[in-house]
Amino acid sequence: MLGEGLLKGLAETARNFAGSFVSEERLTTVQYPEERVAPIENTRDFPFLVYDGDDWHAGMRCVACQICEKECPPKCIYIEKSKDKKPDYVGKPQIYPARFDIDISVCMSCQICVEVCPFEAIKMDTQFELSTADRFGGLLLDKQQLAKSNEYYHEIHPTEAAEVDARLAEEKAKTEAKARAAAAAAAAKAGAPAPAAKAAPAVDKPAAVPKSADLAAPVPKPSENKPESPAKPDQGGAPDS
Amino acid sequence: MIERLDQIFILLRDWLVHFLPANWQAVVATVLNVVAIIAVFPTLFALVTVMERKGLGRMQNRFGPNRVGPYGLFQPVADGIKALTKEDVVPFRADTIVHFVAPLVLVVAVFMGFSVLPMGRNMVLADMDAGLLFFFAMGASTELSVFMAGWSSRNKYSLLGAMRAVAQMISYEVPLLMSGLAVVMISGSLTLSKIVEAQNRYTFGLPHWYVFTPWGFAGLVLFSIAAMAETNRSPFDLPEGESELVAGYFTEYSGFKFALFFLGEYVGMFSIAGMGATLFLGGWSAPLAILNWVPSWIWFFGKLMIAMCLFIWIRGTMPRLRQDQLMNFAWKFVIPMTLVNLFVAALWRFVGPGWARWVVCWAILIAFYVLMGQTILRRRGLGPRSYRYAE
Amino acid sequence: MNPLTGYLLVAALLFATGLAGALTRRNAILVLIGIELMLNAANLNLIAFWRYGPHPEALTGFLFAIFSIAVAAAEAAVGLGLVISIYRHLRTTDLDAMNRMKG
Amino acid sequence: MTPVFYILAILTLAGGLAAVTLKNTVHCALALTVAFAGLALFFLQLDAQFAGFAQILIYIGAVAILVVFAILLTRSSEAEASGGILSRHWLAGLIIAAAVFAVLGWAILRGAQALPQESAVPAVTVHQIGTALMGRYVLPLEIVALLLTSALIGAVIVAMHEKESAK
Repeated sequence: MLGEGLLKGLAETARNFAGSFVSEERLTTVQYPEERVAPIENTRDFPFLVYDGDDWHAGMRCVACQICEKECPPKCIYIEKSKDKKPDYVGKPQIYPARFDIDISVCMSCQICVEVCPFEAIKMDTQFELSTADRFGGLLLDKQQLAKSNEYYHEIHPTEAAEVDARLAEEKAKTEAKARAAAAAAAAKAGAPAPAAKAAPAVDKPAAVPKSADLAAPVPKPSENKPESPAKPDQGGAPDS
Repeated sequence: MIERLDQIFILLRDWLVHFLPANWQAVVATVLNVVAIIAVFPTLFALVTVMERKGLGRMQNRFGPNRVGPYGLFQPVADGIKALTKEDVVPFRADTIVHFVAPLVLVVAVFMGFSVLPMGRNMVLADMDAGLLFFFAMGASTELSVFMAGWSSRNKYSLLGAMRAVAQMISYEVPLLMSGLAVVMISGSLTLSKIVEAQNRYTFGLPHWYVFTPWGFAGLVLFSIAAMAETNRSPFDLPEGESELVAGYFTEYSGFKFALFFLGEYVGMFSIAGMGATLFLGGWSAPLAILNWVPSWIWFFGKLMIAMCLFIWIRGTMPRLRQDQLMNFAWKFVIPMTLVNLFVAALWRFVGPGWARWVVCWAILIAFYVLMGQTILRRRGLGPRSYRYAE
Repeated sequence: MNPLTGYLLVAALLFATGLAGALTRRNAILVLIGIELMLNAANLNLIAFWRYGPHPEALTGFLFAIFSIAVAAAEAAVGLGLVISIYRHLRTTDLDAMNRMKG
Repeated sequence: MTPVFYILAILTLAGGLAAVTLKNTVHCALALTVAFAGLALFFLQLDAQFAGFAQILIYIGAVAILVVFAILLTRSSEAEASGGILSRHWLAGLIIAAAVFAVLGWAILRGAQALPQESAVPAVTVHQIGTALMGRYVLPLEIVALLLTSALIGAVIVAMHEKESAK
């Protein structure tokens, strides 16, 4: 019968109309600023910089290697290397970014910077309320605005952060073991038992580090994601020697 | 007291006017009438926009606007301020004069239609002898403004929208007029107040509205379809289909002129809904004899608002038609049905009272409806669609 | 001036304008516009004569004008249909270019 | 002669003149509607309400739209810009039109004395018009109905795509 479908459709909308008043679960939307939908764990929008510990500047994982700057498709990352060094999370002195800006009006949230970062220093944020009255300056975030603690990272992406932490801990253990082995080798050579501070051997005997790295290279690496990462801090350190 | 309330606006006007010298009174009374119309319907427009947005929201299982004012009631105020403070942009190559005149022509023509609508007992601005003809004449002249707007914008979307709008409005004006013609045949008058008076009679407390007759019911349905197409409402909103033509013929309008188009569209809906109520639903007459004490204008505006709710309900339900479906529907279904309806109305008039005419009229109408629904529409691709690749 | 004379003069002027348009323009549609103007001028005459004539209640001139409006509408529909058909055939609405009887 | 008459006369004649002289064809069509509207107001001023409303409904609502459609379908608003707007024999046409106006005007002014003066407003209701149409003028009405039907069919056939000839 002609018009039957029309009547069915009208009945459906009428049911929705009446139902939206009586049953709350019908309503698919929430009243946004007051109520919020819990974000999905894999939500991402713009990158931020992770730091460990309490001091954002001291704990920043970024070593200004500029890989993300080069890989960024829309070229929204601007990095300037520092002249001096500060110790990184394993205690090794590293260059840090004197300037690290991301223009989020340009950023397209592709996550490539996160993929390429060898130091787990840049991660994706879920913060989306970024509107500002100043569209040029206001959307160009500097490193202080970008720096977020590791705890915050755990909060927004718990699974991913746990993986990252495990990986970093493993690396750190490896580096320490390596340093200890190097220290032991040096001690054996010098004949002086030196259970020195963790960072000390790397600083005092930079020449020994590449050698130990060569020795350590054939050691099988359980971490599949970043097979190169244990070698890289050493390479970063090598040109300084 | 009740009669006072019924005539409150007339009395108020006369009281205001009696302060003036005698030779001014008639002029000022007319001006007051016009001012009342110009004040009431835009206010109603504001109310209906928020009603529409909330209603559509509820049909989609969400709240509508609820931020500005209590329950979002001041939303139209915010919308209005936004529209008025926007920059008025005229395209560089546009035909400036025609571009400027088009919205004015639309709004003027649309408001003229109200001058013959009886909005209550004795509440009609100009009770013309040929009121119905005047109303449809004014409705017809809105087409030209639509064309002017679309053509003068020098924009392909505008022009396409205007062409669609004009073709659609011309096609659906024929059934609109012809379904109204059945009422004229029965009531024997083109004067709208007389048409209302003819329906303002009661047997057993039930009204003699034309919608309760076979031809009147079919007429109302056909009139509503044609009215929806005439006012470019969904599902006949091809001329301004957002997903196809941006905003159709008023794509290149902004600020106040855009607001005028918006206003014209809604006020046109009010006028055509008021006309439908007048022709088929007894205008300002009460639905039951015992409710006659309620002021007549409440009934008129109540019927108007019910019609608007129907418009909104249908907008929330139906998807948009395709252009060929639209034209086929008009010329191969609606117009033949109105012709049959005219014939049935004539039959109703000449068979005379009795149960025989009820049976015969209903039988003819239903037979034609089923026949057309089963054969013509299905063959012309208007029936349920068969998918070749999906399913 | 006599009121009827005024209406007749306006109608005559409108008729002459329409005639001039129909005879001088090249575009077939504009020729049709000219013809419409002439018909309308005639309608004005009919209505004016009805209004000031001796027997307005007989409605002769009035109904003549109504019939004339109906006929003019039919004329416009057919005329424009012809113009569109010719345009489809010759790709022009220029009357000077329509100088052959062979299609 | 009232001021209203002069205003309407100027409106109508300006519309008519613009309709035949403007360069852009769409402007011509819009000017034509102004002339139609002026004539409708003339009819209202002549107490022919029904004829005035019919004029608006049919001319502004249908004929003007039809003209506009034809203009857009034939793209003559663009073609006009290339060549001149006047035909080869425009001078002869103008002379004929002027001559016709001269004859008409002469006749009207000559006969002005014989014309009836101001007369009472005829009280014509729509009911009377209907009775007249269905009574005395029923034959013309039927003929007009036939004419309109044949015009409808004829216009459709003329403007229809010739599918057979394309093969």
